[in-house]
Order: sequence, then structure tokens, then C-alpha cells
Amino acid sequence: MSVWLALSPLLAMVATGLVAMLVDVLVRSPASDADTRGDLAIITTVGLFASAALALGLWGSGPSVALPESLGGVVAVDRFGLFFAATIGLGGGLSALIAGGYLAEHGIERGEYYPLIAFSCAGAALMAMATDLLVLFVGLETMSLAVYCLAGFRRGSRKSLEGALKYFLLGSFAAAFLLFGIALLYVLAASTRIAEISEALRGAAGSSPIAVLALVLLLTGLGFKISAVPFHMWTPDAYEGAPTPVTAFMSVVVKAAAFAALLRVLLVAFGGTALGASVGWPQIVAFFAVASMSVGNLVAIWQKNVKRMLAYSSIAHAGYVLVGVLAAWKGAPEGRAGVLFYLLSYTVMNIGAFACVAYFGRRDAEAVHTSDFAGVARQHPAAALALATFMVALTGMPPTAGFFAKLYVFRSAIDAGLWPLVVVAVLNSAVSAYYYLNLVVTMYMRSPEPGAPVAQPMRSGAIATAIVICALLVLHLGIWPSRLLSMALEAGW
Amino acid sequence: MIPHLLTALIAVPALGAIAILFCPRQTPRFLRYFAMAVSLATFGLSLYLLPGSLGRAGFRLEETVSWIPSLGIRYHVGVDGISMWLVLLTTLTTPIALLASWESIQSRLKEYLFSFLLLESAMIGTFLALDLFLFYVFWELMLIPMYLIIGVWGGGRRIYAAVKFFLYTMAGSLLMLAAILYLTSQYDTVAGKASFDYLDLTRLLLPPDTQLWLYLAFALAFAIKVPMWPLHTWLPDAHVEAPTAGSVILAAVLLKMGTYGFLRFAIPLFPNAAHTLGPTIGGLAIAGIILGALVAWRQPDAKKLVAYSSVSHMGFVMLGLMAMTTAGAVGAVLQMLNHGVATGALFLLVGVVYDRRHTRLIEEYGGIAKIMPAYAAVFAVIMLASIGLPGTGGFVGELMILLGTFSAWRAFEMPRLFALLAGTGVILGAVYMLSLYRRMFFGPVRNEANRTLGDLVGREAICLAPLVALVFVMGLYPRPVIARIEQDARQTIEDVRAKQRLGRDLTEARLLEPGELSRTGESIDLEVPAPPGVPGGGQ
Amino acid sequence: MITLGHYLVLSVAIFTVGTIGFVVRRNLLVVLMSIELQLNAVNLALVAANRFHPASHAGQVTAFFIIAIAAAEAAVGLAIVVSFFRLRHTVRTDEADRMRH
Amino acid sequence: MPGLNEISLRPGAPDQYWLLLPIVLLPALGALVNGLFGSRLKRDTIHTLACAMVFTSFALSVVAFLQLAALPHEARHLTYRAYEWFTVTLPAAFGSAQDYRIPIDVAFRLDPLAATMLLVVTGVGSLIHLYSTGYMAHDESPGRFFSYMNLFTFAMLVLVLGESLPVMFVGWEGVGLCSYLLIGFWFDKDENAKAGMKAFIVNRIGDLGFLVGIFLLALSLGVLSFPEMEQVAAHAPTQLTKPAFDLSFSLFGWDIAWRPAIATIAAICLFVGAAGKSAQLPLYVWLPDAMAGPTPVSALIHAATMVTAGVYMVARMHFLFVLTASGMAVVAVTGALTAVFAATIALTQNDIKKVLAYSTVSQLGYMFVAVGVGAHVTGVFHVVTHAFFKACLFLGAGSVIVAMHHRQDIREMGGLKALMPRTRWTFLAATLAIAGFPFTSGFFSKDAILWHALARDSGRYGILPPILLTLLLAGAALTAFYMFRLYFLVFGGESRADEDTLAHIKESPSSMTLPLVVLGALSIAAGLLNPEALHALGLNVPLTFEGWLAPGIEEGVPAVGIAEMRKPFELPLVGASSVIALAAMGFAWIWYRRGPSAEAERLAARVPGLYALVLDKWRIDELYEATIVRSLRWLARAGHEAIDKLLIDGIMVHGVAGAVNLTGRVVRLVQTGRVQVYAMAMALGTLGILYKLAVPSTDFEARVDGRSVTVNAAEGAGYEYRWDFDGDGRWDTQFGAERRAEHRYRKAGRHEVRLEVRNAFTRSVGEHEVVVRPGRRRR
Repeated sequence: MSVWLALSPLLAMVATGLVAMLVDVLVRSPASDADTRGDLAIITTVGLFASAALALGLWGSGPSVALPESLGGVVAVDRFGLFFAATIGLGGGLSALIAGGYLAEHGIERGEYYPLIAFSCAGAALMAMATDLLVLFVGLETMSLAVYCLAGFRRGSRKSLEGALKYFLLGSFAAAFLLFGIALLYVLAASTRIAEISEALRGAAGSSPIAVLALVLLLTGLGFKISAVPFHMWTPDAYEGAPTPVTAFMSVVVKAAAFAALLRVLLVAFGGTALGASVGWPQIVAFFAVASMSVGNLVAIWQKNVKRMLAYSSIAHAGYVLVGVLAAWKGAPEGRAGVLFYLLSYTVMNIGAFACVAYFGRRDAEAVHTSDFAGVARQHPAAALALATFMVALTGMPPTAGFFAKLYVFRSAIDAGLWPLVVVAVLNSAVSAYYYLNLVVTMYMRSPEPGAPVAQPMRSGAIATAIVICALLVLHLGIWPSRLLSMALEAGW
Repeated sequence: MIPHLLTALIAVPALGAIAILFCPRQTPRFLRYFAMAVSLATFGLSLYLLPGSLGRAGFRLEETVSWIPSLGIRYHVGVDGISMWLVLLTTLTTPIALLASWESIQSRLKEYLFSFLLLESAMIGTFLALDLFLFYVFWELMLIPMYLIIGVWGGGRRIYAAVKFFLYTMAGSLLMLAAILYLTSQYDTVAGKASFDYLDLTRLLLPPDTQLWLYLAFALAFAIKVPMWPLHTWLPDAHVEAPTAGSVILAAVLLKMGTYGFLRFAIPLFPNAAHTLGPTIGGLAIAGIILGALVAWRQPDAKKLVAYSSVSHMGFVMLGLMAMTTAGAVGAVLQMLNHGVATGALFLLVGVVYDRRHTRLIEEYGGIAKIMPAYAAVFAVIMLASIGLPGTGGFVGELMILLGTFSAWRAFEMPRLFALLAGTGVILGAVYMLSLYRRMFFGPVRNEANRTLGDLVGREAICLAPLVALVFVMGLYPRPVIARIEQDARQTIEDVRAKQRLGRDLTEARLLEPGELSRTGESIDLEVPAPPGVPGGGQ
Repeated sequence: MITLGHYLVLSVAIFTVGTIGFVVRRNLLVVLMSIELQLNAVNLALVAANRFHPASHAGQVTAFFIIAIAAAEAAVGLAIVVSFFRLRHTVRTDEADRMRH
Repeated sequence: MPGLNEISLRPGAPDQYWLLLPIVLLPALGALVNGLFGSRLKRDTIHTLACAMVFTSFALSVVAFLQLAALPHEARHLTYRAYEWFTVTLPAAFGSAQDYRIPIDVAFRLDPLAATMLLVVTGVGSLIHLYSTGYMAHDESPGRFFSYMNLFTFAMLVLVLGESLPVMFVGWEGVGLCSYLLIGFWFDKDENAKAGMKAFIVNRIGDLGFLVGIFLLALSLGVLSFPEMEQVAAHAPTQLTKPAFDLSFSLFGWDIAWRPAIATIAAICLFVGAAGKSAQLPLYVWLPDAMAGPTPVSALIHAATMVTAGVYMVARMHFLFVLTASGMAVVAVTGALTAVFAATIALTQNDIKKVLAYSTVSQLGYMFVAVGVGAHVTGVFHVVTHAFFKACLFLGAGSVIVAMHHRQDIREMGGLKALMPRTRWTFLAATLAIAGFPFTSGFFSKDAILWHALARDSGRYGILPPILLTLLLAGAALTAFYMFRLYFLVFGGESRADEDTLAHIKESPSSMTLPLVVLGALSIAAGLLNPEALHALGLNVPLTFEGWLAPGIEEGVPAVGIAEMRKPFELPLVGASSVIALAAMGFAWIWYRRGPSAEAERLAARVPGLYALVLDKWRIDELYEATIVRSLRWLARAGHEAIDKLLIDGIMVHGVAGAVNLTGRVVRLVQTGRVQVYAMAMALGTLGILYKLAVPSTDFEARVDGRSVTVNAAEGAGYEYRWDFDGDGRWDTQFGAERRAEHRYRKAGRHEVRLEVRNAFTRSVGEHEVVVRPGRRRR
């Protein structure tokens, strides 16, 4: 297979970005701003969906597509990578779709938005496919730099800039840790290839203090990206400040790519080494998991801002996924499949939730506070129903994707003997029900304060489409998860 | 016979609910009639469960479709003599509840009817599911519509009540989910194949200490739903705030989920743990019976009184189950039905005056027997059914439960004392019910507002008539019901006892071999000596 | 004889200085510089290690990449800082605390 | 042990005796029609319907009675089996491996005992229905009243005819319900409603005992229908004489053992039910309050029929009671104490119905003494005669009350004998009967009770007979006294009513007086059915009643016979009781013939405390209120306020929620919004991870197998381990990469195992205790 075809998902994302950029520069005429922007959103969405479709198209080519020697084994087009590429393409496409409506409504429709999204997706996909730590890092930076820009996309907004600033500073800080970890592994293994590092770590190098230090630094760097406690603190600020479509993008695409990297680094590079034994990284990840679930959920209860609440919830969800990572560490293929399936489910339900939040907001009247949603169920039943569905899914109740994803992760964790973590996780789920449902309560059971208007949804077909897609996928993954589940099970490296 | 009858039972209300979503909001009459038609059609369908239901223990009309093969999850439904009646109870009470809210629900009718039909579908599904995954899905699915019904169409503190209801139930069911996963994981290890199927999982024998934890998780979920003392405090709030129809469904069907869960899942899956914890749970049941009754007695709010009476009555059901005798189990199921009918009707009745006066405080009424004679008469009949007067359904159920408990020397060390204590619940039941009746209906008419109350109207009478009829049918000729319950309850209890013996000294999980249960021979538990005086044991 | 260990100790020291600088300094520009310091510590480790693993140039190549990425990062970072300054007329990090808890 | 299968328990389909069906169902039909359509029917129609149903039922009963009587002794029973009601499955009765099934049929059975009660219930019931048409002629809701009355008749017939204990229990609770409904018939008065409720609840307390009795019998006999139970009890009495439980313990060197037979416990449980229904100590408290109901109700339910159900039931279950001497003693003693106790209260009451109520309680006590000493025929005979004279008294009282415009205080009456002659004469007849005036019906039945109490089997009762006799004689004296006090205060002397009332007093209509006449005549004459006392006088009059009943309920019970040695006392006893009764009547005549008695007041004034106490009915109600009711109230409040609200909701539910909230609140404080803090958290997190990974873990697991211990330490990067198995501080092994080690202990017991682990960073030491048990090896 030609290298072009093999890398086509990645290349399609890059191409999408380029086309969007060119269209923005060349086709744009001052007179017809809005039209072009709408076109840009559609181009980006279609492009990213197409790349997801390409990733799925490559599925049939066996567990791993053979790549020419010239690429030197720095990337692998394996089903693991493809699954992530597809998830990222889906998530990126959906968030571009949301942006199509959102940016226009809020008057921040600048053309660079879409190329940034596409390039960020490409970086994320590269991260997921990288088998070389350098390439992984390049992917990560490509993704992150674009997101830093996107987070501060509302240049006139103090919150947006503040979020971007914090995200950027801490992101760079974390990247430095990651890099130093990579450098130390290079010191030990004389290579940045994951496979070679793994080989080296299985030998004497595995018990060197440098290896321990490298592991610590890598855990910090990757822990930051997945917003695991205690590296999570940027998350609420960045999520709250960023424009809603960007928040959606951050919460799913960036997180998915970071988990892909985490899985490869921990399971492949450190798998089977002494540092991968129970007192090595697994105990740290177990701590991350418990702390993330608990802190995320406990603090989310207190949030009045929906985006911030969803930020804490995303911290909690990272905790659930980490339970799956631990299950994967125990060797069951279901563990890794659980992580993959969870991330896919999380992508659709969280983007759906953000899409609904974005939907309920007119210019200068964004509905971000819980109280803004009072009584919307009466006025806008369909949108409220959709948001309620996503909340139910995030809670993890059947028949939604969130339920099955949790069930699958928990089951694989129990298979791996990790039932104490599962108990913690289910108790946390119960806590989370409180704040997710609080939004449902507000929408369905409360009336707006006297005099306060009920939040108005924007008239945006794009966002509505995104919501419908997400809702259908949430139900599909909840009711008929089999097909995607078997794909997740096949997604090896 | 109707093909795929069980699926149809689940699907018809669900499809009806979805159809309602696409109906225009501006035609409330049409929406109401449509929902009613759907629920009546479901009821009609459910009547087809009756033919062929007698004769053989075990599940009938099973349908199995592979669903999520990698986890061994199947769409597996089936009905037996126990679930059949509960399904019928569900399909009967739903149209009644819809009719009861015919006029009182005006706002957001579409959502209301949607919730109700969805709820019906989920309830039927819960009773029919024979796959633990499917069961859990329906179990949780029930939660949301009920939550909305309480929270959207409820009374003043409806949000508090709805959230409390939801979180209470959710906390319990999530631990049950963890236990289900653990159980299936064990099955996977032992059997070498994944399955969530009830019939597979009941073949799994677990060591007693493992059983204990899993049973506790299951029991927590079910006990909250029952609700067992001391996990009952959501119930009074939920009942008081829920609209009448919601209370009816809650009392008539939803609470039965808990006891059904014990009988269908918790006890057969973990027989040794059920045996070990039997006295404890039985003791809590008795605490519930007595304290529930006493607290009910002192309630100023009629609905709250009835809610607490549910705590007391459901304590009886739990006691019957914990006895682990056939009589106890049959009585428990029978009492579930009776309680469903009687308490459902009680909530309807409280709703009748609430619709007129918009207060549930007992002291607001008094002497209305003169003003509303027909209402008073129906109320009296239902009240008597509720306190288990012979000739009404409650009597047979309570008698069997008490007798089942009384004869259960296997389950308790002091079954007689338990039965006696529970028996005081019968007395206290009379105390609070009669005192409610006296305060509402007897005495002089103190409140002028009551003088103009109208008696039952046709719609209300139609709601109540089938329930009143059932009260008598269940009391005077319960044999057809009991016969069908008994064939399965007996089988269940016998299997449980056999599994108890096999699992007692187990140190590692193993599978039952086919036919192993029936080979275990005599059913007398020789380890616990029967006290003297009881036939079959002692001197 | 200078061993790899010496280089690494130096590298760790510089990285630590960068880290501490990031944590304690309130000026955005100094914070950016601290990040540069950290990255350069990494570069030092990589280049030094490559000397002791002469079979390939992976370390040096990585260092080049890092330099490029650091440049991009600085560009984005400065852009954000400039925007921030425009809006808030300050480059102090503790002024950016509108969102909390 | 003879198994059940040896006894033919369920004979093949018996000949259905259809006549029982209309007898039972006609009143139910009347109740249904009047209940559903009563408000739309004309008063006359209601009356006609209700009376017709009961009259027809009575007529059919007579037919049934005659047909029954035509049968030979051994075959005197007729059954109608309607359908199987339900089946109870009990575990493994009679040592059988299989679960045991008790089918319970809806079946009615007529035997001499039932037939006797049947005639009383339908006969007296008919009369009282007729009377009610007059008494309730102006009531607002006749439909409801007659519906209840018919319903009561129906329930009573189910009670009487029920073939098994559960069916009897249906009637048993059914009559309780009707009693509740009828006591509270005029429900717009709070106290009426309360009285009804009290009756129901106290009855329920008794019913619980009844139920427990049923349970015990079901478990020990495996059957619940009367003939079957009787057969099992006769063929396998050990099923009932086995101890129910064994309560033996040693206290201060005394060996205390209590192993009551099942029969004893079951009998006492059933008797608790009977005491509730028949208003015996300590459950009698509802009956006086029940007088709140309309007077015909008091006559029918609370005098003639329902309250005697307890006696009927004990007679019905005679085969059980005769197996337990102590059980019977409990019955007899309770009866005797109640007889006297209630009589004392009746002395002081001023409400005409209250006096009669307490006299009912007292007379019921006599009946229980009779059945308690095994003289079932006598007990039932007293039921019958009591039905006549007490119904007559109540109906007479009702007649008076109507005349007095619903005033019931006897101090306001007097002088009615001229104004209401028919009422007066019938009342007098009944009063004579209850007082035991020679050769009235009450004389014969009461005297027989006295005699049997003395004469029955001294071996079984020890010193009881003379005590019982003394109590009963005292009761008889009190009865004669207070009844004549009542009679004189109501009918004798001058009228004390106000002018207005006096002007309107007139004799009641014939619908009311006709029943009075019939019942009055029966009060006098019914004794001739079984004039045992005449035997003592040497007259050999046939004992029709005994001949009719005894074969069924006293035959085959050799344990309870007449003690021949007391035969000589029979005649003196007849004399003594007559003299006592006459003396008491005379005393009443002296004090009360002209109205309220100054002497009595003086006597009361000399013992004011005692008088007040008796007047206040010994304050038993208050005692119950202060103890049981109040503690229940307290418990209810505690259950709600302390447990539900505070403990469960407050601490458990809201406490958990609050803790969760509070934690969240504290944790979010860290989130200050400043980049440096965030970075610091990251740096600290990194250091924490580093620390955790750098310091080696000393976790290990130990498996004890016999005396050898296998330890398995956690795996870690570059870990090296060394062990000290005996905790003596010296390392038993050298540092090595091997994680496992094994050690064999010489001694069993607790041992401290220490592990030191080192890695590239540092080293750490951990301890762990292992317990080695000797001689136990794992499988």
C-alpha cells in the first residue's frame, strides 16, 4: 500500500486545514463574509469526517498497515491509531460544525479558526499514531499550539485570554517535563523509538534511577494533557474561558490524543518492565484515577457555570478512563478496548453537551450559568431533551453510550481484579448524578427568576445538526454498541 | 397466541411514547386518548399471558436474541407465574393512572404522557428481563420518567423529593451494577464464556463470603426500592410530592421492583448469603412494619400516612421473602399484588379529595362520609383491604406470609417471635388506617369548605372500580392467582434451599451441573435442628 | 573525565532552575524565559547523550526539533501575552485570576 | 407416629348440602342491595328486604335443623363445600420430605353445635331486625343500617358455619367489622366513631392471638378444618401434646423448666382471640364503649350473638382444649374473674346500657367458666339462654330509651311500669332470668355452670373448683342485685323525668314489643330445654339440649368427667344459688324500690375512693391509655422525629450529602485562579510521584501453610530484598533480587516478619505479622 494511502487520514486532516486556509485567503470577499465562513465550517467538517471515514476505510487492511522503510517506523498505521484518528476526526468535525453556528452568532468569525482546528486534529492523530517519542511530541505540540490559539480566540474577552494564557503557560511547562522525560529515556535507550525504549527498559536500564525519573516526568506531562489530578488545575479555567466549541474540542480531541499517547507510552514503553509492576506506574495511575474521579465530581457539584461544571466533569471522566487504563495494564484486551470505547462515547456525549450549551446562547446572552437554563424545557423542548439526554449519558445511565462505556470499563477492571477501584468509581458516578441532573432539574422543573428571560437558542442549523448527530450516536452506542465494541477490541498496536 | 408477545408488551408502550413525541402539542384531547389507547392495548396484550400459564414451573414465552456477543449480553425475556402477575398489575395500573390524571395534568401534557408510557415500558421490561444487563437497563430506565413525573408535575417540594428519589435509588443501583459485573466476571472465569443471562448465572455457585458482598450490593439496591427500613425516607417525600398518578404507579408497581428483585435475583443468585443475612433483613423488615405503622399513625398528611403504610406493608413482603418458605414467598408475591391494588387505590382516593380541596392534611377534612357517601364507602373497602380484613386480598397474603415466617425454622432462629412481632403490624395497621378514616370521614363536618364537596364522578369511579373488584376477587377467590404463583415460587425456594446446601462449604466458585439441584434429595436442612414441637424435627 | 552523569546533573540543575523560575516569578516574560530554560536543559541532555550514543544522531535531531518547536511556542505565547497586555495593561501572571474555584 | 395418610382426611366429594348456601348468602344479598341502592329505596322496601332476608334465612335454618336432627347421631353433619379458597404450602410437616400442602376450602358445615348457634343467630336476629324497623323508624339512613345488620348476620353465619378455622376467621373478623360499622353508625359524633374504632382495634389484638393459634395448629396438625383437626387430635394427640418450646434454665440453683404443650399454647392463643371477641379480661374494655351504637345493635351484636362467638369457638375447638388442663384453667379462671369484676362495675353504673353491657361481660365470664371446665354443653346452653334474656333486656332498654327521647341515665327514669306495661313485663321476665330466679332459663343455665365448675374433675384442677364456685356465687349475687337495681330505678318508684319528657312517654309500637314478648317468653321458658337442676331435685326431666349437643362436643373426652365424689353437693348448690339470688333481689328491693337509694349513697360516701374507682370502671381504660397507648405514641414520635428525620434523613442522608458537599467545597479552595499555584501543584505532584516511586514499597503477602510461610514481596524497579523471619533484628537472608522466600517455623504462634527493600534511591523496611497454627495444612 502506498504510504499516501496509509497515511491518508492524517493527510486528509492536513489537507483540510490547507484548503480551509486557502479558501479563507483566496475566496473570501469582504462582501460575503458570512457565506464563506459557513462554507469554511462545512469544508472543515466534511474534511475531518472524511478523514475519519478514511481511517475506518483502512480498518480492513489488517491489524497494521505496512509502511515503507523510509518512514523509519516513527509512525504506525495500526488499528489502535486508526480508531483514535477516527474518533479525533469525528470530534474535530463536530466541533467545527458547532463553531459554524457559534462564531457567527458571537461575531468572532475569523477564518483562521478552521485551519487551526484541522491542524490540531492532525497533530492529535499524529500523536495517536506515533511510535517514536519525538514524533509523538511533535504531534502534541502541533495539536497544542493550535488549541492555545483557539482558546484565546475571543481576543476581546478577558476570560478567554486568561484561559488561553494559563493553558499556554502550564501546557508549555508540562511539555517541558514531557520532553525532559523523553530526553532521559533517550539517555537510557539511545533511541526515541518506543519499541526500542521498551526493549532497553526490560534490561538493566529498567532499574536505573534515570528510568524512574523519566517515568515521573512523562506521567507529569501526559497527566497534564488528560487533566488528571493533581495536574488538572488549568482545566476549569481554560474550559470556562475558551469559546464553547473550542472547549468541546479540547475536552474530547485533546484528551483522546493524550490518552492514546499515555497508553502507548505506559503500556508499550513501560509495559513488562519493572516500572510497570504494581508498585510502578500502575499505583500512580490508580492514584490519578481515584483522585481525578473524586476531586472532579466533588468540586463539580459546586459549579454554577455549566462549562466549568463540565470541565470538572471531564476531570472525573479522565479518572474513569484511567480505571480502564489500569485494566488494560492487567493484560486483558477488554481493558484497552474499554478505554477506546469510553473515549469515543465521551467524545459524542460531551460534544453533544457542549453543542447544546452553545446552542442556548445568543450574542451577548450566552447561557453558561445553570440558572440560565431555568424553564428552557418548556420553551424549547427538543433542545432541552437533547441536553438532558447528554446529561443522562454523562451520568452513565442506560440506554446511552455513557452507560455502556462505563459498564465495559468497569467490567474489564473487575476482570482484572480491580474491584476496589470500581467501587470508588460507581460511588463517584452516584455523586455525579447530582450535578448532571441538577441541570435537568433546572431545565425541567424550575422557572426562571421573575423578570429573567428564558435562554433563547440560536437559529443555527449547523449546531442543530451536530446535536442530532451526537444524540443519535449516544443512543446508538448505548443500545447497539456491538459493532464499535468489536472494533475497539480489534484495535491493537 | 401472539408471536413475540413479551417483546410486544415492552415495545407497544415504548413505541407509543415515541409516537407521542411526534404528535402536535396543540391537541391535548387527542394526546390523552392516544396514550390511553396505547396503555389499554398493552393491557389487552398482557391478558394473553394468562392462557397456558398453569402447569409447569419455569419461564414461558422466552425470547432470546444475541445483543452484545462479546460480553454474552442477550435480549432475553421470559415470564413465569410470578412476573406474569406483576406485569398484569403494571398494565392495569397504567391506564388507571392515566385516567386519574385526565384532568389534573394540564401543563406539558405531551411530556407527561411520554414519561408515563416510557415508564410503563421500562416497568414491564424490568419484570420480564432474564438477562441481568437487560434488567439493569430497564431498572435504570424506570428512574428517569418517574423522576420527571415527580419533579415536573409534583407538589411544592417536588424538586427536593425528585432529587432525593433519584439519588437514593441511583446510589443503590450503581453498587448493584458493580456486583452484577463482578458476578458475570466470576461466571466468565468459571464457565469460560461470558454471559449475563439469568439462567446461566443461577447455575453459578459462589463461596459464601463472596456471596455476602454481592448480596449486600444487590440487597442495597432492592432494599432502597422496596423501601426497607431504614432506607425508606425517600418514599414519603416522593409520594407526597408526586402527582396522584405518579403516587399510584410508585406504590402499585415501582416498590414491587425491589421485592421482585429480591425474589428473582438476590436470593436465587446468592442463596447462602440470603440465608445468613435472612434474620438481619427480616429484623429490619419487622422494624419497618412496626415503625412504619407507628409513624403512619401520627402523620397529619394523608398521603404521607399512606406512604408510611407502604413501608409497613412492604415490610411484610420482605419478611415473607426472608422466611424462604414456599408459603412465605407465595404470600409475599400475593401481598405485592394486594398492596399494589390497595395502596394504588388509596392514593387515587386521596387524590380525589386533593383535586377538590388541594390539601392533603387530614385535619382539613372530617365528617365527609355524610357528604361523599360513595367515596366513603369505596374508601372503606380499600382501607379494609389495606388492613387485611378476611375476604379482601390482604388477608390471604398476610396469612401466608405470617404462616410462612412462622414455619421457617431454617431461616431464623426465632421465626415465631418474628411472626408475632410482625403480627403486631396487623394490629397497628388497623390503628392507623381506622384513625385516618375516622379523622377524615367521621365526626361532625367542621370545615365549611367540605360541605360542598361533590361525590365521586364517573371518571373517578371508573378508575376505582377495577381495583375494588380486584380487592374482592383476590380475597374471595385467589386460587387461580396463587396456583400460578406457587408453581414458580415453590420451585424457586426449593432451588434456593438446594443451592444453600451445595454452596455452604464452597471455597471456590463452580458451576452447577445439569440436574444437580434436583439430585440433592431431601429438603430438610439437617444442620439446624428443628425445635421440638415442629413436625418433622425434635423429639 | 567528564561523563554523561556530569552533563545530566547540569541538565537537571538547569531544568530545576527553570521550574523554580516558572513557579516563583510573576512576570509573564520571565515565566516564558523559564520555559526556554527548561527546554534548553532538555536540549543539553539530548546533545550530550548523543555524544555517548554515537550510532545515530537522534539526540541532535531531537534537539533541533525542540528548538523549532520552542520558537513556535514562543511565537504563540508572545501573541497571547501581547493580547493579554492589550486588554489588561499588565504582564503579571497573578492578575489573571478572574476565573477560580 | 401415625402419619396423616392413615387417616382419611379428605373424603371424596361429600354430598353437598345446598341449603346452607341460601342460609348464608341471603343476608349478604340483602346487605348488598341495601348497601348499594339503599339511598334510593323507600324505607319500607328497605325494611321488608332486610327482614325478609333474615326471616327466610331463619326459616331455612329451621328446615336445616330438622333435617340434621333427622340424621343418626354419628352422621349428624351436613356440609356444603363451595370451592377451594387457597392452599398454604408448609415445609415438611410430619417428617415428610415433601412440602406439606394445606388446602383451605370455602365450606360450610352444619352440626348440632352449629345448628344451635344458627338458630339463635337467625332467630334472635330476625326478631331484632323486626324490632329495628320500629327503633330506627326515623333514622336518616336506614339503607345503611339494615345493610350493616344484614352484613353482620352474614358474617356471623360464616363464623358459625365455617368448616375450618380460616373460614371461621373470616366471619370472626367480619362480625368485628360490622360491629365497628354499627357502633360508629352515628358517626357524626366523635365518641361514637372512637368507640367503633376501639372495638375494632381491641378485637384485632385478640385476633392476632387467634391467628397465632391457627398457625400453631396448622403446623402441628397439618389440617385446619374442624372435622379433620378433630380426627387428627383424636388419633395422634401427641402432635398436640408435644412441647411447643423448651424454656429451661437455672436461676440461683433453681431449675426452672417450662415446656408447655403445643395444645396449651394454641389453646391460650385461641382464647386470646376469644377474650377479644367476647370481652373478657383484659380485653373487655371495648364492649362498654360499644354501647354508643344503636340499641338493636347492642342487643344483636353485643349481647346475643357476636360476643358469644368466643364461647362458641372454644366449644368448637373442644378437642384441643380438653388436651390441656392448664389451657382450660386459664379459660375458666379468666371467665370467673371477669364475671365478678364486670359485675362490680355494673353495680355503680347509671347508664342503662352500660349496666347491661357490664352484665354481658359478666355473663360471658360465666360461659367461659363453663367451657373452661369442659362443660361445653352447659356453656353453650348459657349462650342460648343469655341470647334470649339479654336481647330482651337490651331491646327493652331500647324501648325505654326511645320513650325517654334518647336519654339513658337511669337516675332520670323511674315509674315507667305504668306507662310502658309491655316493656316492663318483658323486662322483668328477662331480669328474673338473668338474676337466676328459680326455674327461669337463666336459673337453669347458670346453676348448671356453678355445678359443673364445682364438680368437674378435681384431679385436673386441684383447688380451683371451690375458688371458681365462690367467685361465681359472688357474681350471681351481684348480678341479681344490680339487675334489680336497674329494674327498680327504671320501672319502679316515681318518675324523675322532666315534665316535657314525661308527657311524651308512651309504649313502643308493636314492631318493637312483639320481639320483646317473644324473647321475654323464651327467657322464662327456655330453661326447660335442659333443666339440669331439676335432676338434682330428683325430677327426671329429659335434657333435650344435652342430648342434642353432647355427643358432638363432649363425647370421647374421658379426661373431663364429673367427679362422682361431688355428686352429693348438687342439691345444696341449687338451693344455695337460689337463696343467694333471691336475697340479692330482696336487698335491691329494699334499697331501690322507690328510686335512688340514700343507703347506697351513704355506703358509697364511706368508701369514696373505692366507689370512684368502681364508678370509673377501675380505671382500666386510663391504665391502658397511660401505658400502652402512650408508649406507642412516644414510639411513633420517636420513630418519626428521632429516627426518620434526625437519624436517617438528618445524619445518614443529608449527612452524607453534606460531607460530599463540604469536601468539594474545601477542595475547590485550592483552585485560586493563579498560574503559579497551579504550577506549584504540578511540581508538588511530580515530586510526590517521584517520592512514591523512589521509596521502595515493602508490601508483601504471606501464605501460611502448616508451619512454613511463603512470602512474596511486591515487584519494583531495581528492588533487592532481604528478610528477617523471626523478628530478632538479624537478617536471615542477604539482599537479593528474588522476591519470594520461604521459611519454616519451629514454633506455632505469632511471628514478626520484617522485609527490607532497597533500590537505586534508598531503602525501606516493613513489618508484617504472621500467625502460624500448628498442625493445620491447607487443602
